[in-house]
Amino acid sequence: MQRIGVFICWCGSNIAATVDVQKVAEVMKSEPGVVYSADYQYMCSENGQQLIKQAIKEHNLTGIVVGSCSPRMHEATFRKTAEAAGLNPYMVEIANIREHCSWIHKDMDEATEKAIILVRTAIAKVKLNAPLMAGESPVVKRALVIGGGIAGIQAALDIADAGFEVDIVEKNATIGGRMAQLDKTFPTLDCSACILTPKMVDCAQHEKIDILSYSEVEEVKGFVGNFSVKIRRKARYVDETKCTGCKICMEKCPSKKGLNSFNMDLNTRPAIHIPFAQAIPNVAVIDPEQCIKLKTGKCGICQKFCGAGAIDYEQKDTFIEREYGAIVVATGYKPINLDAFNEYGYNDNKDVITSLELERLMNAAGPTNGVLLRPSDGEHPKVITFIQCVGSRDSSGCGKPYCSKICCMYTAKHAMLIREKYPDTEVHVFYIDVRTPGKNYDEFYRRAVEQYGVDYIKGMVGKVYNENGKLMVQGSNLIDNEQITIESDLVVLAAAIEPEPSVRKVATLLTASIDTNNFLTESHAKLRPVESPTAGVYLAGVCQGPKDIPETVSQASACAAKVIGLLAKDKLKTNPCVAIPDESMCNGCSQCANVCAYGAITYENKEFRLGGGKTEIRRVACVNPAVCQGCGACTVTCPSGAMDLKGFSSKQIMSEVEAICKK
Amino acid sequence: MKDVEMKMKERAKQLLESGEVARVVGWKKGDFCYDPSPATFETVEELDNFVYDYFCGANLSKYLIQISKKEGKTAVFLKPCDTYSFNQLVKEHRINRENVYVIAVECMAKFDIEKIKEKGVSQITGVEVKDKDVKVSSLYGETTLYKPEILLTKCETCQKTHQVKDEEIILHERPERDVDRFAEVKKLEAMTEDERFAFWKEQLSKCIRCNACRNVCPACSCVKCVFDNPASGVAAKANDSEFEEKLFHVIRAFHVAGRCTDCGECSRVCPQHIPLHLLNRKFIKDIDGLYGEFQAGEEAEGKTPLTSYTEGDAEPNDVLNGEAK
Amino acid sequence: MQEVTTEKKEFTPNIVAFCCNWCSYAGADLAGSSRLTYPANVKIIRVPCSCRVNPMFVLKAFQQGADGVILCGCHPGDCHYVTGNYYTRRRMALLFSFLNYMGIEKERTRVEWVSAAEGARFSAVMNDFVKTVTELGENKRLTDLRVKEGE
Amino acid sequence: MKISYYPGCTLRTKAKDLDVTARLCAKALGVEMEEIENWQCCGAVYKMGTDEIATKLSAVRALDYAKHNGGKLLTLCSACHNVIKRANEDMKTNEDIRFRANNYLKLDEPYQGETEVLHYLEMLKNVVGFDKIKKMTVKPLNRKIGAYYGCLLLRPSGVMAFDNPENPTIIEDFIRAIGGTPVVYPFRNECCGAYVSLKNSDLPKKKSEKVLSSAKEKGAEEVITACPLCLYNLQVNGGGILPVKYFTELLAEALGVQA
Amino acid sequence: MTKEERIENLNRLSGTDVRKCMKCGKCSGRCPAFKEMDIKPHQFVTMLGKGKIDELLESKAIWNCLSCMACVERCPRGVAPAAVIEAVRDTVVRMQGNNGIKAEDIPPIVDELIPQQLLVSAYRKYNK
Repeated sequence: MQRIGVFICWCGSNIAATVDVQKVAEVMKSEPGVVYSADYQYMCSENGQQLIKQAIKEHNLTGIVVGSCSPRMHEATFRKTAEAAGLNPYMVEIANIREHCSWIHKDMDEATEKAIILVRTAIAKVKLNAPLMAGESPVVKRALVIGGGIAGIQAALDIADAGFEVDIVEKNATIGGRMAQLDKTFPTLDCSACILTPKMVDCAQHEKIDILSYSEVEEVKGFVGNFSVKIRRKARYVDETKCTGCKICMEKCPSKKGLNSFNMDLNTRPAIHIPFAQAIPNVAVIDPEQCIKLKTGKCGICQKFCGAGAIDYEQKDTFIEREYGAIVVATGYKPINLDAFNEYGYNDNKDVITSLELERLMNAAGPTNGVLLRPSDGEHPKVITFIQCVGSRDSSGCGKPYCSKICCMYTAKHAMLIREKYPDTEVHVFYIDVRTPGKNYDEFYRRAVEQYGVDYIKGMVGKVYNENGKLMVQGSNLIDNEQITIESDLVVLAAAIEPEPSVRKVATLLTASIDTNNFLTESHAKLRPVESPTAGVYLAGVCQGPKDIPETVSQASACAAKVIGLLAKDKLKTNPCVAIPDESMCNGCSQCANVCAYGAITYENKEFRLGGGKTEIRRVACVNPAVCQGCGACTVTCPSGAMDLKGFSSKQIMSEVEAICKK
Repeated sequence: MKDVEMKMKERAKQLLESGEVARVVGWKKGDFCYDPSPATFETVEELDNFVYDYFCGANLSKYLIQISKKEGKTAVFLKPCDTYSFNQLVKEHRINRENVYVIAVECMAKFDIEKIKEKGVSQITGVEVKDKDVKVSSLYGETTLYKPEILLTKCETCQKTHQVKDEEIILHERPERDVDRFAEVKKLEAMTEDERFAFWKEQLSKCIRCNACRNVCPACSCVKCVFDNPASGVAAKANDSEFEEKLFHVIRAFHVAGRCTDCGECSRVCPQHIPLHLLNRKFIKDIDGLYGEFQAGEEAEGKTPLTSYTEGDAEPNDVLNGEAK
Repeated sequence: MQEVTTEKKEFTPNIVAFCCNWCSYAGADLAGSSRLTYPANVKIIRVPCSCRVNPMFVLKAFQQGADGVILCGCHPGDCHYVTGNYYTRRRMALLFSFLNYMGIEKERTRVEWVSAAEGARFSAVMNDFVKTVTELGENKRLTDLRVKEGE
Repeated sequence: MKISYYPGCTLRTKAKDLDVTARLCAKALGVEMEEIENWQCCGAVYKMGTDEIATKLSAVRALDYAKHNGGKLLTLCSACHNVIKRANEDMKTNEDIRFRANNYLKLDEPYQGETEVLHYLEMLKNVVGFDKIKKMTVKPLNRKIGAYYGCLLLRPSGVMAFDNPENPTIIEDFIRAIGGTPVVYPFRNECCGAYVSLKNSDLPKKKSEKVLSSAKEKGAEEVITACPLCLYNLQVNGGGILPVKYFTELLAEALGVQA
Repeated sequence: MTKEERIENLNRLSGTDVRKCMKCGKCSGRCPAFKEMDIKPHQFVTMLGKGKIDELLESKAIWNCLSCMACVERCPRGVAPAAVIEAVRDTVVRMQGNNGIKAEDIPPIVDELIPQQLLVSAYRKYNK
């Protein structure tokens, strides 16, 4: 026999001003199955909850309905209340008589009548509720970080410092990412390598961190707490355990004409190389496209000279499979391709460069040893023009519709550093808007203008062309309403940034959603900014949206906090509102598995008694409750109705429909 | 057609004698020349009653759900349209494909005895076909009928070809047919809402809820049907109201949407002559138009239109307002 | 002279709205907290995802006397369950087109995508739907007279 | 092969050279240019106003004729190409214009942008192939030649889809095919100002001189174009900095075709 | 016609949504006729947005725009300044007596070489 209790909340005057709460409570007393009905000013308050607990005990309630604010607000509160009074928390239903009633209606009679129907509907549903127990699944105490840039490094260090094992999978031969390529960092102008490389070393030396460089994620199975990941370890043709990083191979390699991608292709490197001096791991890698031995079978010089015997031309890709409890995605960014922006002459003029190329030209470890020389003739540029928003804020289809966020600040940095080091250089910056929100950011930009005399021109460049050996930068100066042409020696383009393209594959493997610009989507833009909607997957750095180093590091640490919180648990409570198949009705047709986004449904052959001593073997669906997220897609796909959803069963929803429609 | 039957019988005999198969599923003679019925033959002797003629319209694939679970291999004769249902059931793991040996047989279209009777010919004893002329002999003499007029509805627009075969028995070339199978659906679509409502009200009011359509339908093969399950909230043995007439057919059509191979068995067996295939064909037409041509049962693997999607699918409101691209 | 006045009761339709928990139900909450009104004859049923809505629920609603049924979910591509609303979109496009084929007025059924941030849209959608169904009048074609007579 | 051809007004009068050399070369390359019947002047400028229907009708008539005669329409003059290609795009994508234009024309079957508009250069590249031209070149032009694209072939690129609007290569590839050395100079896609030359001779002068001096600075000995208007403007207003010719004249020279 | 209607007409005729402009000035940065324009290409867009059409209708720039489409081609926001300029010019030309070129002006300037298309296009651009 059902014994339902009804609790109508006034929510101060929020509900009581438009809904006759006392009348609602009174009417409910005569509803079949209801043995107790009361109203109270604030049901969610300590006293209100006490009232509920008492009623549950005194009246032996088997289920309760709270007529109050949205379940999205206080469902969890009242479930805990019920549990404290010994009632299964899933025997609670909320009738939303605030957001869906009192707040949107003005007429008291109308609102009261609707509130009565809503409470009745909740009663109809709760009568069909069944006690549910949240399941448990174990947590593998190891995290995977995809991407070894500053985001991945910071997340890995924080997680490892908390005592959990972390693997960093990095597709390049070294960790470090984009930050390793930078010269100085804003707004403090400290040297990028000086603050990054110690962290790289920390990673390498941390006993809890395993760096899997030159590796990529191939396959992901499982779910939060229990991911199983297959990782491809690409052949680097050098035994990582033997190479000492002595660089003799680099000296002896006869094939030295490969473009140095670390230096943005501004100079060359040997086929066998260590990407840069502070690379971690400090181990060589052979570019198979460039290596004479791998291409023709003849050469083998590096092998001859390698004292450690680390060179192995026969090496093949290998695969490892590991289990993880949580995954951090930190795949980073790249500048966009500028083929669609030929008006700036990037492809035709060596002295039109991107900002990232300028970083290398100004870096002491770069191709010019930190002396700013223009690529065409090695001369000092006397007039340098920066162009902002190259491909950013572009909705024409050529570029990206978003603001790349970092360009205003790094351009101010570049302008300032150039004026500081070469005071005789003239620096112009074409901008649409200068965007510098952030601590000490606007002050930084103003210093460029006020202290260093950088010429900021509000306007955009229409054309860059070469005339008599000079780069003519023709653009508008909107403040003076004129068109100007600046004779420049070097033009620097602030190319828009976009997510590293490999993120698409990673997103697919993780079933993490991705937006139209290929940025990974966070679970909630404001309240859950580092979590992917896929449980157990966290987002750090530019893969989630454009951001600078301080923001990236904050986000990485936030990810780490989330991961630590997850890994600290031995078991995870799972949502008990999951799909449940009735095997006696299941056709085993696989339609439900086809629509399951989580792979929660598998099939097995089971023996069924047919009567008369006969049995038959049938293929039936099984739902893994730890994997099922409870969307219900399978329930509608099932023609026999064998699949149902706990907490939102067909019968429950139909009873709600009936309660609402019956006048 | 006789030559085909001979060949089939001969092959069935070989298969049974050699022990290659434990049974053969085909058609056996009925009380009259026009009512052969599906049957299982386990011995050579039983094959005496084997028949294959213009009245063997029944789709044998659904029987294989149970039969293919039995020990030993089963040989089955499948007409082109039957193979789609067969494939669909294999896709849904209902037929154990390894246990079945499919012999594809030619069809040449089947006759609807009701349509022959409507022409005023009764007590018929046999038919003979020459091109488009059908010589029908009956106790009262001979009449010549025009073949396209007496075909089963499902055969009128059939363009199907065998999708599965382990071997084939095909002796004649099939006549070309070029009729739009959606013509009737389009006609209904062109009507006003009121006219359509009146049309279906009249048709469905005839439904006696005998469940023949459900029982014959290869897609309607649930272990337990929702309409038999008291827990489903829609169970009913009879139509108690106009609403329930609709409910049954809407839900049935929705459940088979994307899985229905348009085998037309529902309309063939309906004792009330409700054009049930027009319900399923509406779904098929919408699916083809909105999500690209799809023929259930063409493949024995893969997803159906209702268990797949594309990001740019048409919006339901646009579909309703005829604005979907 | 005695005046005979027949009281004409204005028709107010009964509307059932199925809303997914993550977007549309939250959108309805936002409409509430922003005090954006819509008629009281709209009643919301919370489902985890729009893909939980079985055609049988829709038919049941009509049977029990609903005059209009509306499904609301996250915008395609934004589904909390990744792909749920993509299936909803196909199912309901086909189902509603089919109901219309059987002569059920196309204005009675609708699917709208409303995000958690679209309180104003939720209210506007409901106002519009109620207006449309009010103009259309009572559902007589897909209802169970027994249910109605038992009033 | 045969291809429907729209010559346009100027090619019949002031720019006969362009027309005649183009036909002879095409013939030598195995393409027969079949002049369409009853063509009318395209108007020489595409009107962008959303209510402009009448100014598009002659283009649509030509397009509809070509639709029934091979499905392709070959153009040579840049202005004609620009007007016809853009009108075709409107017929393909702009429902309003399509409806109203068809309403005027009363064709047996409404025209919906089915015809493919092909410029002579595109024909050389995609139908004949520059390789074939290279093979058939009897007198390689060992000169440094600057390609002048101007505006009309390239812009708006979304519709014209002729080449990269900022870094086009088709004429350079053509120059290579006939044995010349292409000179890439920054003003090859800048406007020469010809359209306003009736009202204002100052601006076209400045612009033309800029184009030619830019080409000269990068080493060009002559400049070629596909546009009679540009040719006129560069010759008259360009200060005689470099000789300007039609690209087809050079093609004829290379192929050894006599006019 | 009220001013509002004239503004709306201009917007419609241009087929361009001037609200998409983010005021970067790239159009004017690229314009080859910039110095001859009393109202600059970007100003056509912003001024139409602000409803300053009387000034636009008075401008000399409408006769100097080369219709080269450079502004349209490189606009990052898909705005077409040239279409706005043309819409203004058409509005002016369509008013009685405002033809930009008169028949009697032609003979004195015509020379041996002037191609037909220059005359045709001038008539189409500047005359009603």
